[in-house]
Amino acid sequence: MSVQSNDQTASPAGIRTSEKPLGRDDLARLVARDIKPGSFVNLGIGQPTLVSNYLEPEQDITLHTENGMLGMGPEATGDQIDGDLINAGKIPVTELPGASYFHHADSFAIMRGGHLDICVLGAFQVSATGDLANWHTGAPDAIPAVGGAMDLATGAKDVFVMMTLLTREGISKLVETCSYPLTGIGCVTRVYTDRAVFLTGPDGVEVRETFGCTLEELQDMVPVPLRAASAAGS
Amino acid sequence: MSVQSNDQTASPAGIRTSEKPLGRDDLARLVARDIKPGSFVNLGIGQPTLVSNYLEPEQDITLHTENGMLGMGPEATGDQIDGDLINAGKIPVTELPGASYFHHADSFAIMRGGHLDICVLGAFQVSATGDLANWHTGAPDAIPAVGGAMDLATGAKDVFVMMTLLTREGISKLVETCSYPLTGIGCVTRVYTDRAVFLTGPDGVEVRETFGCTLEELQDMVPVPLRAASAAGS
Amino acid sequence: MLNFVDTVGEAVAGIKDGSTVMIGGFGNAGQPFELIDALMDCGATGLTVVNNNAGQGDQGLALLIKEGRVKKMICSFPRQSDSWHFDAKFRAGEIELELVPQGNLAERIRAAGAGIGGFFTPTGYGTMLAEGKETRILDGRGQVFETPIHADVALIKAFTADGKGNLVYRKTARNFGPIMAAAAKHTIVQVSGIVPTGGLDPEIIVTPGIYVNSIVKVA
Amino acid sequence: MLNFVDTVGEAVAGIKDGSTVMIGGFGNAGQPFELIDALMDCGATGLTVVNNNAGQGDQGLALLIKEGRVKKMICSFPRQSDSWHFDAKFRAGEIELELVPQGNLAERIRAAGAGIGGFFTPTGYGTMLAEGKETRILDGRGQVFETPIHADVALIKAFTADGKGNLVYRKTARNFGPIMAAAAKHTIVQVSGIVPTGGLDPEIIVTPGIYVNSIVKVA
Repeated sequence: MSVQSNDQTASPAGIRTSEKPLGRDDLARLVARDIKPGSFVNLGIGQPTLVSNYLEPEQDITLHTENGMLGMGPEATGDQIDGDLINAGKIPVTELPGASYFHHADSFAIMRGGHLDICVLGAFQVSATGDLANWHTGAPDAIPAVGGAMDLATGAKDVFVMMTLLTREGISKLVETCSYPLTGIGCVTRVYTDRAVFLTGPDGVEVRETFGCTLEELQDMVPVPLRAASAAGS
Repeated sequence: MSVQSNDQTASPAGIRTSEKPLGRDDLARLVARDIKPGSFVNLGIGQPTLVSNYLEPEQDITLHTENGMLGMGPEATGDQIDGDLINAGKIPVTELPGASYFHHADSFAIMRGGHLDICVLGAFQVSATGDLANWHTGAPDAIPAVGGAMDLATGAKDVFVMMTLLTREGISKLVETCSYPLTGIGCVTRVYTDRAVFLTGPDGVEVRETFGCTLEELQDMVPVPLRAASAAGS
Repeated sequence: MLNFVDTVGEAVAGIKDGSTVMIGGFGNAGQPFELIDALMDCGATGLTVVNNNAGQGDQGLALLIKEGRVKKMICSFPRQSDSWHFDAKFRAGEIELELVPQGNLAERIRAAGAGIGGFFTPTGYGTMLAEGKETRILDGRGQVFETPIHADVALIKAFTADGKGNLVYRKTARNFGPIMAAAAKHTIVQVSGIVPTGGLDPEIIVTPGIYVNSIVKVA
Repeated sequence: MLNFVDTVGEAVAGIKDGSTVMIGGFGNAGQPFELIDALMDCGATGLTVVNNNAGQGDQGLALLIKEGRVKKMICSFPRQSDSWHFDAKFRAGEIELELVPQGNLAERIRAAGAGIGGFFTPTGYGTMLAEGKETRILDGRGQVFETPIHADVALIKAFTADGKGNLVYRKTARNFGPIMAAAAKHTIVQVSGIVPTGGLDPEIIVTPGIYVNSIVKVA
């Protein structure tokens, strides 16, 4: 595969940039390369945390974790494991030089005050206008849990979603209107999936690149109108 | 003179506890003795700061200054003077063991969140129900300056006022209704003056003790109904 | 007044039935396990508990919930892989849940300590967690009105205390401790160590002693 | 992006006419005198300045005011024994004043940094500083609605920075620095010293580097 790097638009060779759908790690690598140097980033929990494996030191990215830290390092192993040093997913992590600790209100002020450049979140559904549903299936017997999802969705300057395009049943998670309970309204700016990268906003959905399919094939999978991104649109 | 100590009520010998009106230092000593051991106290600026001269170490009083410190010590002299360590009146002070520093929002959260046991403030006027006017004369050409007065008046558990009872013109500063712009409503609980100690509250004014006058003579100076404090009322 | 007590039992002895109790911690980091165990032992019931989660496994808060001592949970993330006691009580309708976005939870606790009567925040606007709440447009964004969360008691864990009750924490175990200490009428702290007054640099103190009522050292 | 610059002139070069500029300090403690002098030299005018005071003597902010570069002051305590330049401009009707109780000033600045759209506070209720403002009764107390104070630029003074822009302060010079750093779009910091990344203990950092844009060392 060839991945786009550093926020470039689709190559002249065409909107399809990979012969096959992307795997989780390739997708994480792509997101990592799209993060501008010097950014402050929160990777949520679950799949987006894979992105940290592909950040290059020269990008000088600072990772925030909602439970009170900037400058979070890789997952801790062996003797590094310290019960007082965990990430939002409650996994032991490490501390990089230049890290800082703060209490929960100060930590969420960083998120809510618009200071994070990017957060990367998983999703159940994203709407054509960037509404996000990622915290609750709405099932009557489900016990809801929201954590920091709404604060991240509402607070970060850019919200990137990472997800498979289709459910196991083959239904598109990119939708006209979310049927699941919302996390935030109009907050998602990009959606990274195994089949394509979408740019969402008030004017609808643009496709930056596709993986293993043409724009036409992609449109057949997705129930919202798609158009190829202009060079300036990415 | 004999002063009341540790929050006791008027002595059986009578409500007059001093033959003469009290001077500023005697009044400061009286306030200092009325502060319960272990209290957290803010002494504002100006006259109330005299109280700190009469706090005994065994009282274990912690002084707060609005500009970001708990555990403030006495005024700095000589080599102790450090431009980075000042009080609310911008006078160099010292730091006691167990002190702590914090930023302005955290400092005012201590005041506004109801965590200070007592603040002691000066006043232009106090009303019978404890309204306070101490920041602005209301004169048309006056440049107003409020500082932290409203936060202290509104936030502290008890607001003590220290002032002369009468203006230079002989007018009572304890009034039915404040004519000067208000600092806070119903916030003052005690008024320490050169002529008497008053307890103010929603039910009006009680006199705990008088200095150099009888209750009747005091009533002649003050335009609000006074009554002697009951033993439990202090 | 600040008290240093010898046992966690003494520390929690005054907690009454029906109290609102804030419990620090995010996951296991900063969770005052020994104080929670003491709360279990002291018998107080009908509690409203404020914590980020709703207990994990078979210990601590999970055990309090299992034993029916918690009437209501105020938290952001009750559903975890090992939150089976909460799950069971919730499905049985035996525990009330107020689900709060984590940032609103932190800010509402902070508001209680700072004397704020309520505030508007974009978090949650347009979602089911804002249903029934006042909203308005401020700075061009939809915002939701949120109110402070006060508590009778906070149980928190810090790293070191000095003789004045000043506290420092350790790494991400700091989390909710400082804001809960300020929001509760009575704050009980378990610490790993106690140093004499003056033993902590005034520049590094996170929770000033004014917010602390009882301290107990836990081995 | 964080930049380390060599001179205060470079640090303030981007400040535009009409900007809202927060300036740290309470009295002289924490006041970034060198940055204010540079702001004087750079020529920006029509400024709205947020500071606790309104200048003292003939230096710094007082000089900016004297030279007519400040259109509006947002502060809590403009009247001081040596605030003659502000006094003269104010009496001449040549400067606008928004007088804010100091705690509301601090909390409004904090709100801007924390993404709060507005809040209710008892401070000022029933006084002329609440005239025209929305009020309501919350928790049984009259409260006033206050809105965040945002700024284009903050000029602050810290003690030491590390290579990531993390800051620590010194004693009561900390005051408004941390909250102004978070409230402004662009934060410029003068420091007494710079240490390499990793040279500050992560537990003692007061302002994380995420809030800092330019750092200049002042002798």
